[in-house]
Amino acid sequence: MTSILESGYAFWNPIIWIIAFVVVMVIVYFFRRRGQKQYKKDTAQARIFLCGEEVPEAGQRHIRVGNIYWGFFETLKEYYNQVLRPHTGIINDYILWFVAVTAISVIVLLIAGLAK
Amino acid sequence: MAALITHSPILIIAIPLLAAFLTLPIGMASKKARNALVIVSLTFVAFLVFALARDISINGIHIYTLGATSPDLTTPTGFMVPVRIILEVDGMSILMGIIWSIVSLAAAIYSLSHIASETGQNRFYTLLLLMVTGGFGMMFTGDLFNLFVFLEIASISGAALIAFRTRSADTQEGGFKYIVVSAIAGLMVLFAIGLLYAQYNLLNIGALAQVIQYTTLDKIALALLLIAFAMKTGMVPLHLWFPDAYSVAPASITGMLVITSHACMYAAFRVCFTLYGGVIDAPVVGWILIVFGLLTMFVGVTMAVYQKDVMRFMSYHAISQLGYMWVGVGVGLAVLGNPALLATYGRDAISGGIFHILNHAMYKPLLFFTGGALFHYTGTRDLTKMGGLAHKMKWTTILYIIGTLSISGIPPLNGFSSKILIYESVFRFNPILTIIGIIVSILTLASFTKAFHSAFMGAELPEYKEGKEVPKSMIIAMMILAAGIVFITLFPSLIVDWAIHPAADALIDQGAYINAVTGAVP
Amino acid sequence: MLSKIVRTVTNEFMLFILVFGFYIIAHGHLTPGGGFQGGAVIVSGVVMLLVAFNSQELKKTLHERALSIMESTGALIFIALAFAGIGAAFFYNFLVGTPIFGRIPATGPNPGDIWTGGVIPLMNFAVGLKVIAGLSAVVLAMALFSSGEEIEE
Amino acid sequence: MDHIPFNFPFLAAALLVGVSFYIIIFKKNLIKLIMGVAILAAGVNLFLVSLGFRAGGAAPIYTNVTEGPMVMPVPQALTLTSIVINVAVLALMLTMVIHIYRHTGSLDSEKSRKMKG
Repeated sequence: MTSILESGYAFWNPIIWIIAFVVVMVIVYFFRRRGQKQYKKDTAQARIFLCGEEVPEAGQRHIRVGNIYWGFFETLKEYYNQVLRPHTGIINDYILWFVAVTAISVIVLLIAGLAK
Repeated sequence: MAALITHSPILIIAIPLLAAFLTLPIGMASKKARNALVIVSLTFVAFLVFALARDISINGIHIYTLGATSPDLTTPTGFMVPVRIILEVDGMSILMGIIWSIVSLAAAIYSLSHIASETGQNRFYTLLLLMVTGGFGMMFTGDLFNLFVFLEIASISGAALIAFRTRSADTQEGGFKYIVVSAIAGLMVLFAIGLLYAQYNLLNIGALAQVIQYTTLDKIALALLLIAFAMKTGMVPLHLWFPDAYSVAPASITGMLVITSHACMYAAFRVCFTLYGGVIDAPVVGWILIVFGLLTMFVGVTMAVYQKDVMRFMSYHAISQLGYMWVGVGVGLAVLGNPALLATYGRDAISGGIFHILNHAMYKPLLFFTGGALFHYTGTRDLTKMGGLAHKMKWTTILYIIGTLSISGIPPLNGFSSKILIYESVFRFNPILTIIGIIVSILTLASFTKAFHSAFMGAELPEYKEGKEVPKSMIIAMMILAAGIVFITLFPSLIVDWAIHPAADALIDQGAYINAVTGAVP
Repeated sequence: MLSKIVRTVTNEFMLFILVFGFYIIAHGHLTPGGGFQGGAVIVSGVVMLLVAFNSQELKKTLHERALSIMESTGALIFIALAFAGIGAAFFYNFLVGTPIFGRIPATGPNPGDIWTGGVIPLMNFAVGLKVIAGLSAVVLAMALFSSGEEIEE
Repeated sequence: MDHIPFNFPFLAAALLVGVSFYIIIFKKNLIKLIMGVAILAAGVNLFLVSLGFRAGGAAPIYTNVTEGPMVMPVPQALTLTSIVINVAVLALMLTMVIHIYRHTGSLDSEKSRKMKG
């Protein structure tokens, strides 16, 4: 078989996954078939129901990117403050990082060479 | 046909170069003829690459000497060492070549309509083909100085392409940052080449690898080469220029720039494994790669979650994915001196890293292209202004989902098959690496879900009611890459046996690379 | 635009600069020099013209389009010469031994023979053409930029 | 003490590289930054070309040369290629800086930036 990928512990076969995926889709389709079909289009039956309140416009309704994962960023505020600090957008700083990392690598390699 | 294959390494480099300078005169006469020239030349190059790949899988490393009486005459009569420019294509080079040929062809097709409304299209295609030349040159050359020259060709044309849309200030800023970083990295590479040349009077990688001593100067040269290439690749903390440059380029170019990053990564691997392979302090350099690789994965993905600009967001993901490759190959490098460990998991780790390059080269340009399609439709890169686009852009949505599932490593898709190779082999080296890898994978999925929701889901927004799906050529270009993803998904072990393991063995087996140059003495 | 004296002297000097540049290009395979160096010498003359006259004046004589075509031609000649040797290998010097630039000089010190070098002198000319056109376009474009004008195509 | 004059070019190259990195890192003016890159290129080129120097050597060209040692030709070829590449890089950088100045009205790398984070 050209699909079985042997790794150290086990094997990996996408075909099995695809078969499983197809089976799940068939089950989903079965449940979907059991739904109501008698509703009338373009009436109140097909409209969004929000506890009887007025439904906002499409632009108001959409959750924009800035509001997603608010809690995640709130929790990791400290981390983000730290990690955003080097991202200054100034080209001079970029080169400073390059010089620093090169210097560190040279020192590490030289010390590792001395240890032998 | 035999002659074509013999000369194919240089033809693959020279045909885009020839086409690059033909686009201007032909483009002045007819736009259609110019577009046809670009597509036909790149298709022919892709055909040559595949023919060469087949030849290499049968006959081993392919050598080509420029200017010699016969292409396999590496050392001229009367000389002790190779002095001519030598192209040396082995399993790793040709894998990179296959990637580059597919992505550059897709990018050229994508550009046909993505760039259609811009002025100066002749120059655009000239630069694009020059960039193709530079990339192939970096991948195929067996000569250090040539590596530098092709690196600069790719960098200069890349920078000009990033700044191609001169209307807005941010493109100029991105291009400027890219060219400054490239120029300094390139000069440091040249400095390191000078350090090596001063000691051994050689420039050929194979011949140099035979005599290299690992003196203090060699260590400095190694650090300079490694960090300069790592900066061009976008390794944290040298990644800061990466999103600035990649987010403002035309989307087709961003897709290609990802592969030039991979070419620089390939050059770094070539330096570590082939040039210094016999003498390198493997655990130390391996751990340097692993530590920076982990940092790259984690910082890249956390910064990506934070982004609100769709192209910046994808750029940070590109950085984060590059970390997987550094870690995979770094683990392989760390156990290079230990044949037992290398056989147990080292080779698998290197294979996983290289397989991830292949997979990343398929899904990341695809995602950048969908980002470009969003930009094409909405005229903005800002995710906060998008929403409900799935109603209008059905093809783009489907292709975006394929790319997202693939980059997040959701099981049936190809991203998973390379990640599982990395996870399992790296787990035996150090379990913490695998844990971080899985966390990064989860965050990747989370952030792509966020972008998917804010761009495609939701009700149809009034400002995007008008408008059509993006032009056909953009869809076709994305389809090519999606087809690549599906193929790798269905036949992972076929790919691994035919392309990835030969590439990993080509990196490990330094002797074969040296023999191919020095063994061919007449 | 500078004074009439400067302009006249510039015009006279331009001839000498051209001759010197072509000398360097033509003797690239014998003495220090070659396509890039000779081309750069000639472009220094163009810069001198740019200083003496202004960029608007010069734009009337040096057309962007012509320069582009000239640059492409130079590059194409270079690549075509490289391709022509592909019977043996790319960049193979197929003209050695033929009547065109084909003489083979003795190894060691010699007085120099212009009729040697095979494709190298021809490539020098191609590179020279490309450098003259390319660098002229660069300096001209920058001069036009800084005078606040957009260049088309 | 004999070898000191021959090390002098390397010291000069190191000085140029150091000065250029100082300029690139600490000068915020974009034109000065480009000058820094040019000086860095000059330093690397000086380093390369002085690698090939041999005491008392003539130029490595056979035309009308006197008998004796020659300097090494390969580093000179490398230097020349590097110079050509740097011409292209500098021209491109200057063009972009002109554009940046047109759009933002500033040459300061801090004030002219649009992208961060």
